[in-house]
Amino acid sequence: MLYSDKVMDHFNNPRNVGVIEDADGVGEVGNPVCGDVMKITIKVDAADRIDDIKFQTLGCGAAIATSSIVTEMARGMTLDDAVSISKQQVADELGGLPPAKMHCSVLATDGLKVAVDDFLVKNGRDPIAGPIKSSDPNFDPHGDEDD
Amino acid sequence: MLYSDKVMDHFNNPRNVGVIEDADGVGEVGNPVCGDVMKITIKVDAADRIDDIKFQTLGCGAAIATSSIVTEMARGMTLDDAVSISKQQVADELGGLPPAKMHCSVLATDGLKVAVDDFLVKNGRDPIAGPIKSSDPNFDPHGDEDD
Amino acid sequence: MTDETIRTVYLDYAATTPVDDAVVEAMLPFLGTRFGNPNSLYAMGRDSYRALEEARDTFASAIGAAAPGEVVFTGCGTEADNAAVLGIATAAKARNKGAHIIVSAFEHHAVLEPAKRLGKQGFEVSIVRPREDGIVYPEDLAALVRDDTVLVSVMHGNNELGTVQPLKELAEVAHRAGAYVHTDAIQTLGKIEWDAADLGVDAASFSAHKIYGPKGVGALYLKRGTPFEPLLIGGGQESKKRSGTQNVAGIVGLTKALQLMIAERETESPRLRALRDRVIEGILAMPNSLLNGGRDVPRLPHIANLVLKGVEGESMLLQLDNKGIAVSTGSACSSGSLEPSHVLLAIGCPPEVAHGSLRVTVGRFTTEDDVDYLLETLPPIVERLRAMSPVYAKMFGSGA
Amino acid sequence: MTDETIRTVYLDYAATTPVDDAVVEAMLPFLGTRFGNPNSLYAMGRDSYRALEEARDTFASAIGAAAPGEVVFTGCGTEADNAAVLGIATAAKARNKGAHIIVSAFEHHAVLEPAKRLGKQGFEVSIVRPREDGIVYPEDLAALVRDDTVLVSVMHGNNELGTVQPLKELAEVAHRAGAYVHTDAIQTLGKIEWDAADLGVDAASFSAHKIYGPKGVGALYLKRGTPFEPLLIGGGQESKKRSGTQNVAGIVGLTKALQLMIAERETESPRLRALRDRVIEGILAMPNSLLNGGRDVPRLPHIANLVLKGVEGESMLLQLDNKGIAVSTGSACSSGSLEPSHVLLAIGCPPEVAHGSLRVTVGRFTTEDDVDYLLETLPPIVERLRAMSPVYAKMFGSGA
Ligand SMILES: Cc1ncc(COP(=O)(O)O)c(C=O)c1O
Ligand SMILES: Cc1ncc(COP(=O)(O)O)c(C=O)c1O
Repeated sequence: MLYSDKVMDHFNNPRNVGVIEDADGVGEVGNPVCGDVMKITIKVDAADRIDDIKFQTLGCGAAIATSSIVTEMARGMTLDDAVSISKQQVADELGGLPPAKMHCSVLATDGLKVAVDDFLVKNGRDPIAGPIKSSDPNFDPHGDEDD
Repeated sequence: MLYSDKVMDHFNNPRNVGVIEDADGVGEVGNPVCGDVMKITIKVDAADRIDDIKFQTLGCGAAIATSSIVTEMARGMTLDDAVSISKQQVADELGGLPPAKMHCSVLATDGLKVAVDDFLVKNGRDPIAGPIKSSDPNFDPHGDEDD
Repeated sequence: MTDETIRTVYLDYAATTPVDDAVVEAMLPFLGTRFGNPNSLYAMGRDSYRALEEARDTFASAIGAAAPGEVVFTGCGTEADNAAVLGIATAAKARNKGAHIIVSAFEHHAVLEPAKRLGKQGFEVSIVRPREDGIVYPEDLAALVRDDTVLVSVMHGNNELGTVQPLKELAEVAHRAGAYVHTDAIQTLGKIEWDAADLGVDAASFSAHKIYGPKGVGALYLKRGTPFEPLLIGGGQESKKRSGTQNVAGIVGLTKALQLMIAERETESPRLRALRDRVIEGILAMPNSLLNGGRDVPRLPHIANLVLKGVEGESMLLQLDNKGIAVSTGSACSSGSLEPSHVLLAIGCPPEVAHGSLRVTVGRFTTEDDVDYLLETLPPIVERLRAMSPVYAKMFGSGA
Repeated sequence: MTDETIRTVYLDYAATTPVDDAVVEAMLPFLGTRFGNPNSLYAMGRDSYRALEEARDTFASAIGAAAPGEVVFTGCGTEADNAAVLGIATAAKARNKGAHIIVSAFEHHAVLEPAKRLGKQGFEVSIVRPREDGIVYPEDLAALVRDDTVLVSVMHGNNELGTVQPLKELAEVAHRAGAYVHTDAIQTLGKIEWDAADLGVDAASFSAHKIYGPKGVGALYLKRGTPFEPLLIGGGQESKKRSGTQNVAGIVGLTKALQLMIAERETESPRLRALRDRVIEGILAMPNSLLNGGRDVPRLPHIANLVLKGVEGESMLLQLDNKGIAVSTGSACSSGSLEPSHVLLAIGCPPEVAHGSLRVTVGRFTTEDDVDYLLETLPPIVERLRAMSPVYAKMFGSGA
């Protein structure tokens, strides 16, 4: 199993690490029992665009790299575009992921979706991503490979 | 599988090869189908001792070596002693034989026994070795390993 | 970039070892002019045959076998494990001895998978659990053995924890029930004393590449009289116990490697223990760390397994790799499987803790400097990863 | 004495080959500094992993596989044969495809023994006989295939006779019946063209030590989608198809060896054919000799199998050995078994004739001089042995 150079770059130099203290939306997905937990905090501007985004991740190389790249991809996107980022897009953007690691990219996109919905719901609007299984603390991301 | 030096010596320089033309007794045992045929010819003196002995053998290294050593062992023996040479004695005399080759030493002692009985019967006396299975052309020496 | 570091510190000797120069030296003639097939009758074949049988003699007496014929050379440790578990159980069942086997929960997969396969083939499989200290207790085994138990397989030295099992006592328990005993001794061979007669086992597996020998060669000790159905079948080599043209160079290498291990053991063993303990002390001095397996149980000299709580093993491993340090982890992500190490789970380590395990294994070329470099390099990495975790502070307090 | 001859003429290249210097050269780094376990995540592991996967790529394209993942490296040719026959049949049966297999009568024991084992495990086993010319005819196979046939295993080039089977046609017959096709290509690889896609087989076995590579490494081609239950199980290496730490040095050696074979084939093949034919002509010029297998059927360039009637093969072999010549025989006595070569019996050679067989196989380092030395040395040996035989004159006339 080999990580691409781009995965290693994002793993070694993760972008946008941290927590936005006065975040507009927060998404936390995953479960320490599974070894992967990811938290995304976002600021949203008046035009429903992601203005700032940060992440924290407990997880393997792929989990950290996918978190990092998803924050780069999402920055400046509309909320609609952000929730439609697919796990395949994340993997492609990283120059591919080993098959056993594909589930990590789900976690990254899920975290973003939960953060967007959190913002929308807090502001009395309807969620657009819908319920995200991996935000349930009892959810096992590995059980759901073909998600 | 390794042959002892003594086996190789008897294989490379077999003693007493040939046929005694005016033999007193002839023993032929084995079967070309099995790959081993052995013929022993003997001259017997007035004191029932083996005076001269020669062999011909079609067979593997062990078959030739056991034939050769048996002629050396038997020369000068009384007929009674000659028929009681055991396959183990032959093998021991050669410094041992590989287990898969033990049946070859049976053939050598059998050939000798048949030759002795041939002499006795031709001279109107009772055979002392008794019927030898390997002198039957349909006998398979390999079927009789613990003989 | 990550592959070009200033310093390389290899601390994964339990995964594999460099081939000792003297071992390569011993192998080379058999990759050169002495290439005959040991099963051929002519001089070149006999030359290889003699080399093979000399290796077998040497190996057999080094492991305390009663006769050279009790040693069967194989293509790897896995093959030896598979052949023993499948071969003994199947042959014993065919002799109507029963169809129940017992394996420990923290066996290598090379034992667990054949046990599972037997389970599908009409065997009943019981699992004996090691306790939290990493030891399989004879009384726990005694509670499981039955009249129809044909095989007990418990590894000698565990490859992740380094804990050494009370094999002699376990074998006695199994033998009282009439069962045969196999042990995976792949991590043990050469590192601590290994005497088949004294341990009383019926079968044991070994692998060359764990003792500075080449990859792709192993050995199976099979006590005379142990029922056995061969795994590899064909030309009938190895006294019909393992067909396939023998890897003469590899077998000579394995044997040379074992001789070197034994020759150096008296001085090397305490040296490795000291290095290992230095690793353990150093890491235990870090916040929220713990040692896996009991501290005071019998242990192999070269294996230390610790947990850095709140860290995921693979990231830790890759960050250490960036600094030229090679170690191993029982995290799920490192293995391509989705579960953390079954060994750590077997001794009761919760998954969220097991993900943070770090196995450091020292060997012939490890120095104190190497260990100190690890102990300098590790803390900032762990801090950085914990700082990046959304849950560390919540779960374990600020820690550092 | 017998081991110290003036001249050594190795004419048993079908038994094993010397490792080419360039192959040893290619292997040495992996017995040296590049010792990482290819399954480890850190730089040293990745380095080995890359070497392993490069070897797989090279090997896969050299044999015409559709993808590198169709190549599984094994511990020997026997393991590849065993894994294919047992693994495909068992997996196909589990998918309810049937429980009938067909193997040819002159397969290597590494195929015949697993077929026998399947026979004991509820499979029905049919044997397709080669004809006297040493060829398995598609129509003879067609007469045996059935709806429930799951596997047909027919070797490509026979190791004793050198006859090459019409694999493409045989595979078509098998595939029409829905059976999978395995072929033992251990003697063929590198010697004649080998293209998996063109031949249309589903699985094929290879062994390094027949092509100037090291002993103890082989490969299994397994076409994507072919049902397969692995033989060696454990850590899940080789995409779960063959567990056990890979013999990286050996695998690199195997691949290098294959590359060399292919590079030289265009010039080497006619050279070997000429040497082989010189052997055949020379021996056929001797009284009471015959060639085994048809003269005009497709043949491997390196194998000549003849009979010297009225001579026992082992004695002939040992006498030649005294003169430094290494050859092989199908006599019963040479093998430790009690039957002469099952291959010769399969093509209808009577046992009393088969005992006198002589297999001469040429290779990279064989010269015309070597062959001439054999042809000078052999006649007096045969004469002497015939003269010593109690039955030669009777059975075959005075002959010489
Ligand atoms: C046709 C054939 N199949 C199988 C084998 C077995 O290969 P290995 O000795 O590498 O196990 C051989 C050679 O011994 C062979 O010639
Ligand atoms: C305890 C144990 N058993 C079995 C194996 C498998 O050995 P190999 O990789 O030689 O097949 C290993 C090492 O990988 C091991 O440490």
